[in-house]
Amino acid sequence: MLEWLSLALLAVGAFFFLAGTVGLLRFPDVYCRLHALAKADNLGLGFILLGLAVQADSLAAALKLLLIWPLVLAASAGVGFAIARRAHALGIAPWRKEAE
Amino acid sequence: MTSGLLFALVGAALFALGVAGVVLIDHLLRRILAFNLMGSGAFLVLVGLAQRNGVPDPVPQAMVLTGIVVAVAATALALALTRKLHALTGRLDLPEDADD
Amino acid sequence: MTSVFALAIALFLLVNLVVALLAAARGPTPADRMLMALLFGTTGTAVLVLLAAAGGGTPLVDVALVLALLAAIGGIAFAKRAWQGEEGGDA
Amino acid sequence: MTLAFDLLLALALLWSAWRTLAAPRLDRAIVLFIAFGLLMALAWARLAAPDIGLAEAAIGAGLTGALLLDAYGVLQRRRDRP
Repeated sequence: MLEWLSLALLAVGAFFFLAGTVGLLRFPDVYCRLHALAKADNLGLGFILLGLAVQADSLAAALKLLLIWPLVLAASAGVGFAIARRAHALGIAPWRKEAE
Repeated sequence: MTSGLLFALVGAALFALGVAGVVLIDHLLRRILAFNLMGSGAFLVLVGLAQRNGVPDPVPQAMVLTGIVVAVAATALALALTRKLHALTGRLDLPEDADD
Repeated sequence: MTSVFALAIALFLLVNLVVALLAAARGPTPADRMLMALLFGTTGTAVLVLLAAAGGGTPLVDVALVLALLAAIGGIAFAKRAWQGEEGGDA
Repeated sequence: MTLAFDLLLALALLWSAWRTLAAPRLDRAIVLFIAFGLLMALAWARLAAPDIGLAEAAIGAGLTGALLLDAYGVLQRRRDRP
């Protein structure tokens, strides 16, 4: 039972990584691509770490796996903020759908 | 073919690529990149060939660990010299020796 | 069974990473290519954790931790020091 | 499946190294070099050398990339305002 839960979580994480990559390739401007990158960072890695932690040998190993996740959250938030602010300072306008 | 042998072959190819880059490219920053690729190839050969019957040999691993740290120190020194050269002369390649 | 599945997911993520690498080599603006490098950092972390579960041993989890933290430094250095415009020149 | 993983990793290493040297623009070459350092960390993990992988992840993916990007930014700023 626990094994099936783990497999399902791993598959969901892999799906989010695929979605993040496709979004990074297809989205029109820097701000949208940052959004896609944050999805891959936070949800994809989070689900994969959760899927491996539910079948870890000991509580300490599971906690160590789950420790990676808040660190990645903090790092990704910092990088996303820095890049978006720099793009704004450089005067890159956000993408808008063309008015009909 | 074991993975050690495969990565040793890749390391040999990387070393050849790096040597070609160091010799043929004039731009100094690109030459530093080629130098780093060359070093990575040598490290891969050392560690890849040191696996006998699936048991890794610790001595080349310790040497490669030292080598990585030395490589990053050399890269930092080379970058500082490149910046100084650019500040003093405004060029990013080494002058040719005419009288030699 | 789980270790085989973990290895399969790791292989899938590596294919994902190679596709992103091919795209990063011809991205239109500097920011795109840097975001690709950041995506490599996260995907590499996931691959390392999966390899640790697939028989690589727990030390690989430490490598994944360090990679997760230090891949962000490149992004910060890019935003603060290197990014000069939409399409910077070749120095 | 392990062999497929190794082969794909080896091909990605060689391709990124070649594109690093052949890229037409310098910032592209630096980003590809950062990706190359990351792939090297994965290769060390496959070679059962996690201690080298630790050093490579810290230095190859983090420190060297930041140094190169910093030098690139300085050179570009100096070229824009001579």
